[in-house]
Amino acid sequence: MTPLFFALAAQAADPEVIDRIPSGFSPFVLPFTIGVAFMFSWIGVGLIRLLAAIPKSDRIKFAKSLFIPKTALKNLKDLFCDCLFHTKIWQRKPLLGYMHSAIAFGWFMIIILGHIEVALFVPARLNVTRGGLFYPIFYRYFVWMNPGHTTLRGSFFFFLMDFFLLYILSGIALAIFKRFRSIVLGMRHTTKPSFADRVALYSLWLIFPLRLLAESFTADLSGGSFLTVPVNHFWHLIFGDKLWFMPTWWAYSICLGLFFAAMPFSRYMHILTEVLWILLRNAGVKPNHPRKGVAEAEIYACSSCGLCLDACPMNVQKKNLKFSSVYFIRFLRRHNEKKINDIAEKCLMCDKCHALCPVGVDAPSLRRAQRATVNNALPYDYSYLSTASGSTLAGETHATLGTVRGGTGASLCEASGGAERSEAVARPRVLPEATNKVLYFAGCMTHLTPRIIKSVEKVFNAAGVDYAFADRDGGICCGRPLMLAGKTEAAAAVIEANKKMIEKSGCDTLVLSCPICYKIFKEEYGLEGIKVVHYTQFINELIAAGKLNVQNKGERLVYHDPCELGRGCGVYFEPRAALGKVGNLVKASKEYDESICCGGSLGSLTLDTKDRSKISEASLDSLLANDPQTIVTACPLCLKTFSEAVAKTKKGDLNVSVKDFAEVLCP
Amino acid sequence: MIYEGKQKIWSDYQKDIPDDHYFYVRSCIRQSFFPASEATFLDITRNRLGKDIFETEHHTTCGGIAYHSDTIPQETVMTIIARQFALMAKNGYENYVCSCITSFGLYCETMETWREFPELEAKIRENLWKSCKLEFVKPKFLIHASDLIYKYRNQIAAQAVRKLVNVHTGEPLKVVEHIGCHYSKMFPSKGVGGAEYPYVLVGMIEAWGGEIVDYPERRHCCGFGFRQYFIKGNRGYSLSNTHKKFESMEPFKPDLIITNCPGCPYFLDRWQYVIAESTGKTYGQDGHGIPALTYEEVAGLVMGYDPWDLGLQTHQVGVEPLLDKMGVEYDPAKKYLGKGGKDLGMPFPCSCLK
Amino acid sequence: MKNNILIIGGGPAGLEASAQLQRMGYNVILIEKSPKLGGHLAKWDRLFPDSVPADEVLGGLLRGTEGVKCFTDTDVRAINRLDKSYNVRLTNGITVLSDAVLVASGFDLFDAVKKEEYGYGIYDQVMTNADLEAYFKTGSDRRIENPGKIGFAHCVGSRDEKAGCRSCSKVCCATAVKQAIEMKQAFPKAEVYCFYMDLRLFGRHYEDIYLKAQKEYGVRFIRGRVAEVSENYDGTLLVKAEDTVAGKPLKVTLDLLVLMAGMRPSAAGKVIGDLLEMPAEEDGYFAVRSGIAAGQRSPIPGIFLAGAATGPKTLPETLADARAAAMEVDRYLTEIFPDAKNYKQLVKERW
Amino acid sequence: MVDFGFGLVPSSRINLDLFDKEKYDELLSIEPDARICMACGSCTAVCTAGKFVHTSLREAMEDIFNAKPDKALETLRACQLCGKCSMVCPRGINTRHLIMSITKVYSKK
Repeated sequence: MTPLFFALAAQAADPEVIDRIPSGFSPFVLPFTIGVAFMFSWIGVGLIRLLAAIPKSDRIKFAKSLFIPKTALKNLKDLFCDCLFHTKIWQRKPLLGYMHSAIAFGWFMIIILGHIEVALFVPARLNVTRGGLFYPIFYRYFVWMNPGHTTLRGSFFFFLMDFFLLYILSGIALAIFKRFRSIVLGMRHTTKPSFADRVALYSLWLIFPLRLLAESFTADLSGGSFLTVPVNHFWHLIFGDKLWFMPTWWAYSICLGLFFAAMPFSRYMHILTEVLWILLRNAGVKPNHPRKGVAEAEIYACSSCGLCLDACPMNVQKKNLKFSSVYFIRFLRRHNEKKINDIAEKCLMCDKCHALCPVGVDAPSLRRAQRATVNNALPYDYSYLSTASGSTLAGETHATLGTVRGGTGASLCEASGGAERSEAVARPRVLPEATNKVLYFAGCMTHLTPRIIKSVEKVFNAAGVDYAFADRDGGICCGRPLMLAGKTEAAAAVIEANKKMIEKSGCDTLVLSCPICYKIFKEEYGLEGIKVVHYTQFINELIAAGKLNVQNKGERLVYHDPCELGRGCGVYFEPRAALGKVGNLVKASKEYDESICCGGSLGSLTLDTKDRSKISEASLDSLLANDPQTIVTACPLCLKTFSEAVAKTKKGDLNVSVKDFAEVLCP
Repeated sequence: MIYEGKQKIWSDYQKDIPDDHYFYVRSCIRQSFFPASEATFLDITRNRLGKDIFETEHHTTCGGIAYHSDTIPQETVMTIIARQFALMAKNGYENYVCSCITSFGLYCETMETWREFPELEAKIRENLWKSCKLEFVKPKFLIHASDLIYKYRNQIAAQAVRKLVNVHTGEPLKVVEHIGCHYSKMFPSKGVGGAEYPYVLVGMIEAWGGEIVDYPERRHCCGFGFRQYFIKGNRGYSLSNTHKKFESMEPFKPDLIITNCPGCPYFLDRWQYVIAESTGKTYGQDGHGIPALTYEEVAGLVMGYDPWDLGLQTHQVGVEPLLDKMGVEYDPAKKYLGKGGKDLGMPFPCSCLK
Repeated sequence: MKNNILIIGGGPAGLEASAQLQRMGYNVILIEKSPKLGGHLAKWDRLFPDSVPADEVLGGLLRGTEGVKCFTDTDVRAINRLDKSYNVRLTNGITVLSDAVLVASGFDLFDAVKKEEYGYGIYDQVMTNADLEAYFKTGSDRRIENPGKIGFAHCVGSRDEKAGCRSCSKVCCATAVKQAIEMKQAFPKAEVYCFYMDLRLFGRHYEDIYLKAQKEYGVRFIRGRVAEVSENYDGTLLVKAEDTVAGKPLKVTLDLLVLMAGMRPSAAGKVIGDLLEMPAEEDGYFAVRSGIAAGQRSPIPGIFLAGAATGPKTLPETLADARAAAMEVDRYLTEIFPDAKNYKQLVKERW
Repeated sequence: MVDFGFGLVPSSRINLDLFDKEKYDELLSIEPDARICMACGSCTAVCTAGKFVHTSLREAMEDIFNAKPDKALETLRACQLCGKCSMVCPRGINTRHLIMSITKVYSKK
């Protein structure tokens, strides 16, 4: 502590506070001390293990990051916002945010203030050998307020301590209430606590009422404020002079001890691991295994708060709640290989749990890493990619771009042998060198929704875009589905093949109509000098540049954010901006990063059709909240899924059409 | 296996076989494969049964091998056949007996084709006239030589000196019957007992005291298949066919195979040697093979002919274990002596097949 | 007095038609050549697609025929056409003067012995769909002793020109799927194969049982007709077919092979047809006035047809056909028959 | 042994008696949909990899049933897991998982 406090303490001739128990020790502190010592040793060992497990380069990166001012500042901000104030929860569920911050911030403040008090009034006790570990916690027990020597400074701390205790108690009250009526706090689903969770939870519930009890018993001796003093008087009224304060301090210590002893095995571990995770995350260190190394910090950072339960699109069926991220992480902690795998395979990878996680745990990535441990080694053989397409792709693409005007864009993905060649390639027309070399890649799925292709081409033609159609007759998969399945190496092979084709095409802009393709092209392909855009962005630009004329027909449109486009790539604005120009955009009940997966996601490996359609129904319900005439989406999978969901829906009077973004925008 | 069920089918497939006066035509390949079979047939029918069997040195091949090898057109084959019929009529016969199954099938096919397309018959008539100045009359009865032995199976049994019985145990011999594909598979009604459960050889086995073995691949081709055998590149298929049959009959432990086709005994016999020499596998007892005999040879055996007179030494698979089981006396030293004690020469010894 | 109607055949079609006509107040005489009413239905255990007990359905049909004069063990000896009516002499000595005759002679099951290559009646472990139903009813059959592998050969005597049956028998696919499921229920560890050419499962809920057979019972459907059956040394069956989807010949060893014998025109019905000089089509089933518009009227005035006498039908189709025939009989007897003066003209116009 | 210049030809016939029920049950335990393919061929028709090389889930399923799992594995090696087949499967089979499950179960020796 700062010398100022020592100075202040030394100046006082008559001490404000007198060491009531000269030894500075009482046996009741043992439960707490043992508990907390256990917890710290556990964490210490864990930390060393973890740091040893991550690659050296990551360790260095981590160490360096702590001294980079910008990162350090962000660390500080994140620690305060995420760990103490829980701002992310505040933003979504204020009452829940209040609850979390009351407990976290309140407790934090009580600990800090306790230490300040000790530092101010009995500084010697901060020394570990003289009880520094427990003394600040049980400060009120050990000291005696020197009557007649109280100062405003002392009362100020009494007030603060009581204030924060009340603050915490209000949080605890909410927490107890939430356990029984979570919906009031905005949570439809709560996690099922494990045994250690229960021990820690009930200890936690008891800690602060017991502290109030203990401190109120001693309030007339060691001081108190607006809360503890009146309660003290109340006790005296009931029990007279005889207050049994030893048992209450024992109980308080036992609860604390239990809590800390159970902590490493419970969700409350996050209180400390979250700090490490934030530091690691901000250092830019990424997990490459679902459980080991950095992932360990990540999974222990999970607070099991259960917000991901409400986020998970699978929550429409109670039986599927068990596949939520919180349980995934719980089983990762428990090394339950079978369940880890089941959950990892089931997830739709919509990323909503990640987007909504107060701690920023990226559970979908951990799932992907888990899938990779199983699937990456599965055999594959893509030798045909080089022999069947490579040379042909390279050869023809060059000739195609800039020689074929929009609308007759030729395919670049030709199988060897001329039989399948499209006519456009067979009779190239020489046109002046195009200034804007646009390559359109539809992707596998878009070929099952030809209206997207037709509309995109119509838009391109109307806007006079010079473009080549990379996969008119079908191409190679973008690799994202393989990636999602955990077949990382195989994904690299198809990426390589596609990359070659695109680089040789000489394009400067690559337009994708499938968000799945878009995400991987943008993130993994490393296409230098080529602008990778989603067609929603591209078309929005065309409108903004005045190349595409659109008319507002006043139709009530609702826009569905495809997972891979919205949460996956952060594209929320452009599609809405464009749609706003052709219709009257109404809100869905859940949108932007809260949008519900359509259920058709390629992310899930095991979810069956029935379960998927339940999700589709829920997602559809959200979209229909404001009675739109048309549902617009910008993903072939969403389009197909919603089209089928609307066709299958049992709502008799449902009169809504499902359209693709380009379909709505095309003149 | 429900025997009554089979009897019912057999009763559905009976054919008329005339009592006497037969015009006999030989098989091209049997005379070199198993030369004594046809001689034995003629001896039994003429001398033991006292039937009138006529043959003429003017008859030729029926053209079947060339036809099934796609080397001559159907009209040519039909004209050759028409000439045979003309020879029969010229010599005053109307019951046509052929020794060969390929021929029998082809005669049936030709007669049926003529029945369906009379204009073709007229054309062949013209062809024959143009080429040979002959006129033919279609036979009244077209029968295979095995039909005849089948018809007289009980008379043969009456004259038999031994049965198809293991003399050491008193148990009937287990006999596999193999019918040439073209005997009844093309026209089930033309064969005794039909195509699925042919009776022609079964009847003989039953009459002569043997026990019939009904193994799963009994309907399968012996492996001849014409083109499968003639072209060396295809010969593996021929071998595999035969192999399949032996694998299938192996669990039944047959003592003997009786056949009624020129190719079948040949392939069932010779391929046992090839299988043994190339894979080491044998199907008889103690490294022996299963003897594959013609029905005439078996008839000769039960009637007491000398095995070497029956030409059993021309089989690749040694017949000695069978002869021992049946109690046939034979002189091993005379095995490779031909007519008049002429030394035929010993075949090269096999390494696997005893 | 109400008209006499003679119904020939006491199977589902005859029973349903007699019940309907009885309800309309006609005097119905039903004859059945066998000792028991119910036809094939009486020999069946459960019915596709919902596994309703056959007895339940038959019981319902029989209850409906109360009051109908039923003669079992009775056949037709002679039929004379009078002016408008028919004078029918029965084998029990009774003579009926009938104003309309409804022929509901049904079908015969294809005699599986005729498909020699399947070895029915020769191999111990080959049975027919009817044998299997009998097993389900009685619980015993010497061929069934905890079979490990069971095959169902569809189209035995159906879609087989060489066996003289070109047409599809309509009910066998669904029956095979039903029986396959029932065998799996009885022997859960058994592996069950269905050899089909096309799965002609066209009716309501039929696809459901097909899916159920695959999904819940793991029945393997192999597209290819069983072509050859033989018996192994141990009495099991060696079955050969082509898996036409894989394009490869296939063999499998089975403990039991069930032949789905199809429907053939009834032999007893043919005798009736000959007596009436009623024409049959090439397939052997009776011809009707119009396959679409008048499927229950024979070409001869006053002679009606119902059920499988005019071609393979499922049970619901047969019952519907019988009701339709009853309506037709009623229409004839009220609109055409009574008008003695214009009878011939009316028949010309409306028959 | 004598070399005759020809020998037994390996049979191309499917022998259902060789069907490995244990492995198949293992496959079913992780992907029950393996049972419900009705061989319509939609998956093969839309296959992305199928444009370049012979590959077919329908055929692979047949191969599994027909006791030729190695052929199934071979057929599926070209799969890019793009998921088009799952979009078109009329029975709603989770084709991607089926493909991975087959690979997983049958590549274990």
